[in-house]
Amino acid sequence: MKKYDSLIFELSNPDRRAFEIPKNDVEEVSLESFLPKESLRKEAPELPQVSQVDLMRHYTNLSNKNYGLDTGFYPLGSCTMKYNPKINEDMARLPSFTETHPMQDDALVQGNLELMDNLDQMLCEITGMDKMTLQPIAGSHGEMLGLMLMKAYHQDKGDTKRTKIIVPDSSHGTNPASAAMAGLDVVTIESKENGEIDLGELKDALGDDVAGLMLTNPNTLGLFEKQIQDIAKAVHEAGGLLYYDGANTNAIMGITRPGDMGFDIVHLNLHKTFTTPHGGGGPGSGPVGVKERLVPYLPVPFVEKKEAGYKLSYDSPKSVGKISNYYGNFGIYLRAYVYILSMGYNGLKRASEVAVLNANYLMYSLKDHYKLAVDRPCKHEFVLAGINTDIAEMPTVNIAKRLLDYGHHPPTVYFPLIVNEALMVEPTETESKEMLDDFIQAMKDIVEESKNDPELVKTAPHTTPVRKLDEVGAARNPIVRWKPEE
Amino acid sequence: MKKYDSLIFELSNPDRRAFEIPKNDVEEVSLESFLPKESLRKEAPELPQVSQVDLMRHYTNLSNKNYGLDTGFYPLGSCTMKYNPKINEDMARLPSFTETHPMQDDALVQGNLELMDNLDQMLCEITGMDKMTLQPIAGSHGEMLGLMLMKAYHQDKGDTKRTKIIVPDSSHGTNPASAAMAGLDVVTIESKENGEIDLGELKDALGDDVAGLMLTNPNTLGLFEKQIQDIAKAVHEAGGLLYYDGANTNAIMGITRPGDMGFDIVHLNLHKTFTTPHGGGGPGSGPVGVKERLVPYLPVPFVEKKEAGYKLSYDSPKSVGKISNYYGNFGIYLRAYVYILSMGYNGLKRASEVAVLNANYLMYSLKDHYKLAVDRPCKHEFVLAGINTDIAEMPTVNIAKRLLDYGHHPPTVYFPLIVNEALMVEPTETESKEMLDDFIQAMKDIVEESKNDPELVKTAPHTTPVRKLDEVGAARNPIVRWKPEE
Amino acid sequence: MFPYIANTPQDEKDMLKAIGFNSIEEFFDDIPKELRLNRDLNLKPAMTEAEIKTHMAELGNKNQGKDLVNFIGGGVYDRHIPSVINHVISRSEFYTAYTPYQPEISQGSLQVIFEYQTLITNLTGMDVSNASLYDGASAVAEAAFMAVDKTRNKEIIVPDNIHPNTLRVLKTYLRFKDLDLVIVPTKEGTFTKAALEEKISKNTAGVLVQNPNFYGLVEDEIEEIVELTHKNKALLIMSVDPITLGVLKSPGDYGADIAVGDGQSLGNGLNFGGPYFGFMAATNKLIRKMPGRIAGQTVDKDGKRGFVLTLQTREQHIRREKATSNICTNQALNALMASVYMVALGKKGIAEVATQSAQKAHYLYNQILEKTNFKPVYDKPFFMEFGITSDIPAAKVKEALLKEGILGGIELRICGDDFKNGLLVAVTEKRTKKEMDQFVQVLEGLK
Amino acid sequence: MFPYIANTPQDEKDMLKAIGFNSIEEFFDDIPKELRLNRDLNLKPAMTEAEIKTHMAELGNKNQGKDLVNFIGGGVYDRHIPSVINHVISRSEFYTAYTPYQPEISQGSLQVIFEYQTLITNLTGMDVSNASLYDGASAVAEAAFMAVDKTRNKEIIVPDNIHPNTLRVLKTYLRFKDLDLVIVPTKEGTFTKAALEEKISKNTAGVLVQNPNFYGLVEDEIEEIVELTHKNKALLIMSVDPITLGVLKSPGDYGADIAVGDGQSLGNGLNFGGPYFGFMAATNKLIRKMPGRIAGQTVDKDGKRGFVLTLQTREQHIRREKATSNICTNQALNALMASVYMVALGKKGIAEVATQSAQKAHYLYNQILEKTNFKPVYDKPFFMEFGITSDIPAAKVKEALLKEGILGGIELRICGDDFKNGLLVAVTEKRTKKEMDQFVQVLEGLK
Ligand SMILES: Cc1ncc(COP(=O)(O)O)c(C=O)c1O
Ligand SMILES: Cc1ncc(COP(=O)(O)O)c(C=O)c1O
Repeated sequence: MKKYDSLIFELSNPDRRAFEIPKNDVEEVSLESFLPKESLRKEAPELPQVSQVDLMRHYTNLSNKNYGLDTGFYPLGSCTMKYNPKINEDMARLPSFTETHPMQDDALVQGNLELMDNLDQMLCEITGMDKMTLQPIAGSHGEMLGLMLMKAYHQDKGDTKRTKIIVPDSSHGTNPASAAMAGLDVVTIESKENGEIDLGELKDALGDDVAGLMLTNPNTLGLFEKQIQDIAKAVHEAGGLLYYDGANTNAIMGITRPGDMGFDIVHLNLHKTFTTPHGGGGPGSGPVGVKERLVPYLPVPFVEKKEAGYKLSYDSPKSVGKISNYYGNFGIYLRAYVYILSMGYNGLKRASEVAVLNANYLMYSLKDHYKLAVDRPCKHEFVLAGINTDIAEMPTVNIAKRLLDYGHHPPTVYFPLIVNEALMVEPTETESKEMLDDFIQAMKDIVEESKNDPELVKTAPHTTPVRKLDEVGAARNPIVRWKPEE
Repeated sequence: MKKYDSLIFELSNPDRRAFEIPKNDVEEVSLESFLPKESLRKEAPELPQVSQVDLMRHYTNLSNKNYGLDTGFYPLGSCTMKYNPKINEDMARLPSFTETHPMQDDALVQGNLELMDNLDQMLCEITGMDKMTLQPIAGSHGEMLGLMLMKAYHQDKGDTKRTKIIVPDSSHGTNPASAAMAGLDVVTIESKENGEIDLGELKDALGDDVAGLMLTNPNTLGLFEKQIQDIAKAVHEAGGLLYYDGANTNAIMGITRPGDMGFDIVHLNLHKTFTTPHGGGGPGSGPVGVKERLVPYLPVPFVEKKEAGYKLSYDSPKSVGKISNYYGNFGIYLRAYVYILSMGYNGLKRASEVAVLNANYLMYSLKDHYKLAVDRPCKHEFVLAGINTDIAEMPTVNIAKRLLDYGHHPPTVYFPLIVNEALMVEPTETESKEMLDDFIQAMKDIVEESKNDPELVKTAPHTTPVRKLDEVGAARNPIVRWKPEE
Repeated sequence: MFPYIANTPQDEKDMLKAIGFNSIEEFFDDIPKELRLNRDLNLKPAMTEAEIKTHMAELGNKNQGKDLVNFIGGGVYDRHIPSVINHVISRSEFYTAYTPYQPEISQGSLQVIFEYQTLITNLTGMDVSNASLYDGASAVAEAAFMAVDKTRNKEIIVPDNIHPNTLRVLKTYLRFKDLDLVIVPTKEGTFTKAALEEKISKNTAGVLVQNPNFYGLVEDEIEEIVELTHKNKALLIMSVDPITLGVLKSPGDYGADIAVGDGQSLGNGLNFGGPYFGFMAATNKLIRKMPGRIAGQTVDKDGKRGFVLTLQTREQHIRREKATSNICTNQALNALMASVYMVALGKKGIAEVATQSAQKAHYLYNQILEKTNFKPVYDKPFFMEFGITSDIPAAKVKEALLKEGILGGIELRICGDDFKNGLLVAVTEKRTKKEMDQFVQVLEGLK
Repeated sequence: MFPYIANTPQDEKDMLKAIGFNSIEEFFDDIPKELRLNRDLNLKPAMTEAEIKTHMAELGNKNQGKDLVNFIGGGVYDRHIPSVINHVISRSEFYTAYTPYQPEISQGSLQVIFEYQTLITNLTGMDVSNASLYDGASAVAEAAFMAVDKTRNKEIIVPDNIHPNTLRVLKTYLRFKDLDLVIVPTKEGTFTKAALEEKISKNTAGVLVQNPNFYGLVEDEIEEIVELTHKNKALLIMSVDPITLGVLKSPGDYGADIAVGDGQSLGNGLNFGGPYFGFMAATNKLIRKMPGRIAGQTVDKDGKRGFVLTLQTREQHIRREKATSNICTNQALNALMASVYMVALGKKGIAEVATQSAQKAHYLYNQILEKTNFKPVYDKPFFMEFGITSDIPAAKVKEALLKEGILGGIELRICGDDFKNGLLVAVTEKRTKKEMDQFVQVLEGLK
């Protein structure tokens, strides 16, 4: 409502304070008396000095320039932007959890450990895996760990030449990037037009140098890999392992399980399927589940249930070690735990069903106005190959920007890379029919506008706090911090 | 950012639920088995049924159409819109306070009672009174109670013909209205041009039928009643009492005290001077303090400190009784308590000083562009008598509406009634010089606009979620609830 | 120095210079020396957040309540509160706003009030609602004034089974306006037409019925009382627990003229007595007699729907001593909490809360009668609150319950010596079978 | 039925009909029968909010911590947290947003990142910062990869006095990329130029210094180490506790190439290990080697200042396996918490926090040495954390402290058998004299 364009540094004024700590109640000896003078800086770092009201107004006004799930529809494909329940936030702020230090003795954090153990079992049940680690801090972190486990497994078996990982070209960028982090060489295979694996291509790529295959199912186009059993068989027969990118779990909860499809390693994005909020870019949580034979390689520590209570154990000689400082994002997976309890077995299944219903409803309602990447029922998301060029011409980017004027967050654009002018739409189960209808109408209106008033669309957005931003200029001449004017 | 125009009723859809209670764990007997059928309604009341995400989005989007203190400058005269500290909110939500029932035994709420007793003493110290009651729920409620105390005092002294209360014409509307609630007849006296009492007029009005005088000091024009001692003397000599409307306490904390000026009864608006948030129209808290001789009439119960601990006592034969259900707005005055602790004696005084500095800075910076009601240093607020008509003509209402386009909340308009085209400006101490300068500039710009482009000003606001609203139409044909379309 | 004061000593200097003053002191020159406080206020110096947290934790720890099982009622109930409520009222655009005097930037608050009014009228079955009042007790007093104003009579009749605090507040309000309060004795706890007939007259301005009444009983002659009241040209004021309206007949169903009550039960916490809010709804013809704010629908310059405060000529800032009431600041944020509660529950949810409360209360009641020596205070249909009594003083009973972490209820001796050992027990949907069984067990153990 | 699922069975019917399907089941037809889960998931049925609150309270009550006095550090510190932080991050426009892919409606998140980057560079004295990384340990690993990438060498040198978990994480990351980790033994707890000289070579990609190191000691040969590292054409990575930079020389002051650390101390709670965030800042010439998001300033169509994600060609979604890192989702909200913290404290405040922490730590240290039989593990300059040792096993010492409500610290035996009875004690500005005196008293009482 209010225009607000200040940077916090521009508000700074010496002697202002937004917060004070209590006076020191011990003797104030000078730092030089116990620290070498050379170790001390000459002047305190330049942090802004503002009053508390200016601080609150600054961030309140900035928040008002942001669009969140609580603002409106957010059909960002692959990101599963579903409602973040408020009870999760309340539970995550209980001092009995927040005020525990990661280095406290196990006996003092039995509640935390029990929660971790319970969640491990729940996630195993949902995915059909045998054991989970909660240590990864995001999806990609889970991917990296999962691939490390894969590699560790082969190495442990003496199978050291398995350094390649097969990744379809439809995959998310984090998949190959995570493979690189785990020191694997990426072999990209072309997917079929519908995003499914080309079994022939796969078989050609398989060999005794292949560590495994990385996949998501439903695939990036929102379609179920019908040949998943054959794929699994082929990979396993070639001595490889199957890795499941869990970003698409919201399609299948209680319906089918990666573990049952033949996957050996799975990561989940709790900040997608399991409603932990995305925070404008994190924190997330990316637990990794494995089949029995991979359990020895899981990171330390893990929770053990003993007679005397729960215990964090580091006793695992084959473990890959650690990938993050403590036990992952405890405050985040706690929210996922609350969500799973809130939904129960019945609610989770219903969530997947309605997510799929909503996606199909959108897809079929839009199919005359936009090109479908594949005309076949989708799962929880689907991909449009841009506008229906029989009606009008308009690049996907402009359609997305014009949607902003209609009050909707646009779908994911230009991903997956295998579809031209892609618009990847994921409505999730938390949206109502009315909201979907409103979105459908907006999408259709934009097609009409593209025909009748293309300039209007091309110059969008018109109603946002800033107009279209110069991204090329930003990259060419990077200004990545504020500096006082000379 | 997003346009949003739905009423919650328009989102309703049977079978949707935003919240559920646990299943009944005792036998579900039918209500008819224990209640007469005639006492039961035929159908549950028509409350909307929405999903949780729709509920949150509805209120989030509505909030985005609101302007709060955390949004920007709010110089609403007489309302003391100062920053609402966040620690107050946190403390008010501590379960150890929120989860106490007003009918618990005193022994179980010793913390609450101690807080009430401490706050009583603090407010007495600040106002110079002898005893406070925290029972009034808002300022007007305090006024009503204060006048009841005044009346009870006279009646108890057998002085039953004192049924008149003198109220200056510059006073807030609640003053005469509260007098009516307390069964007193209002005698309005004209103030001098500067809002001060005309001692002659006052003396003429005084007599043995007068219960007292109701006043605020600094007065409604933000000026200190220099003759307050003479006024007090006159009223007291005539057998009347002096009532202090505490809305202007923010000018005088630690500087002077109503009790020392001769006032017998004081109410405070904790939701003004003491930073409890205004909530879009409450809850507030309006404690009333009195001098010793009025203590016997204070409402029951009051907190007593005994050997064995604090105790709520009802033992007060001359008490006026109760004016609200329990002990006032506990959760609100708790915030005021935290505020007073946060500021201390030194901070409260500094707050008043800076509030006065800020007001004078604004007033003198604007005096060439607007007419000053009185050209003399003000206290925490001041009144402009509209635009400087030597420069341009523009009704105050349009200036206020145009300020909205500049991102500022307008001052109070057309109050006090004794000033034509009044704009009553109260910046408070929590605003920075930069913010004041921004406001000054906007006010000056509007004068320029009024000269050069009066239409622009007259058709304001231009940038708000709705344009100027038809208030006359609303009153002529009141639609005060939503009804489904037939 | 002070986090809540923006301007620094340097700012002070610059500002004074700009307007031609030398010191802040000059602005206070007009305050006579004798009136200046020539010492510091006798308060502690400023405390930091950290120190305040410690102090408040210490104070809070002197209370007991948060881990106790609550069977205390008396108009204030321990219910399930949806987590969304706090998230909504924590939006600072709501809680840091003033009363919506500038509608163009206050559509949030105004629409909330408009929706609240609609929810309350739907709940109570009345035509119009205001934006909230202070609390349930003062709402009764305001309703009494409306009746007086409307009928030009001076007498308000109330039964003796209303909340004792409501009675206290009403007494105070009426006394200062020289109005008469007539108290009708009830029969076996309920208000009868016969009893009213003895008191009602052409001087009567209004008659109050509280349903369920303070003893938790469901009044069974309301229809007759309404009829008799109207026959005498008086207004019928009905005070209700809003939750019970999930299943009980509404004031509108009974033909009441004014419905009032305390809204605490609608998603507001216990908070040691406040803030809660009072609600008031009435028939169309009383709209201009109503106290408080009212929001109305209108259109803006471009014809777009919008909301404003309306019918303001009833109010103090325009009518001054002739206003319908002095109320200005009301309980807007609590009314918002209630709105969110009603929306979160919805039509089915509110019926469910009411039904479960009643069912659970009857479970406990039946268990007590079956297994213990306690007797009912009144053996009559009740909703979710009931009185029990025995040879043992209620204070002793409460003590025994407290040992097991239970807050047992309200000692009925506050209603008079007749109720010597009476204990008023409230059961909401939040109570579990286990908690109630433990309650019974403690009572069984008492000899 | 489910509060988080909007569409009802009726909606389902309408939607299916509109698109010409008969049942949701049809959308799942392509899943082979053998893969269908032909049973319910073995989870409990849905729980209501109320049941969840009870369950979570029960779990939480099995922890101890919230009322204990915390002297545990090891990179995670119990500090004063300004109340404004939670109010800011509770703005749902921040916490319910995705990564800001659509800048026109994400200026809030983007400006927050831009400001965060500025704050971190000001704090560390470096040129550029990214938008955050997972945590301090993985930030060290990412920095190691940067050094490898920049120098094309394969060896990372670290002293043995860094956080043992950082070492663990680094080992894992390096091992899978076939990179070499060389551990330099430290002398009396600190990293010396002489020790480095023995290991550094033309194969070295990067050298890590942690200051203060895990034992809390302030490293005193950093300048020499930086010089030596640069002479060998390797990069110097400095891992720092951000609070200490309120008074200690920054990585920029020392001429480090990359500064990393864990941001927990900047206004993030303890949270049993997470979420916290890792920060990373570097010199200008490393900007294109950086992992993670970076926000940059630009202008919109109308020339107005705005912010976007920039230099994205480094990132996985464009460069895939050639990206600088796989990181996608980072720790944005925690970085926002840190920003609010740094703004709330300001230049003076952060110096004060650092100073008080150090002063209080030295008070406790001196009291212990004076009054008890405990000896320092290292008798060298430290900042706010120090090791003490005695004849008594550290576990026993902790036990005695716990009896008085004190969490005593970290048993140093996790760093090796040399430290058998060592206890690492951290003191922040939050600790009071009273708490420390009690700590000392317990130690005095130990025989
Ligand atoms: C298909 C897919 N895989 C992996 C990821 C990576 O997850 P994260 O962002 O948590 O690292 C994402 C999300 O960005 C994704 O959509
Ligand atoms: C001067 C003055 N007196 C009294 C009041 C009444 O206070 P309240 O709104 O809390 O009833 C106000 C505020 O509206 C006021 O400004």
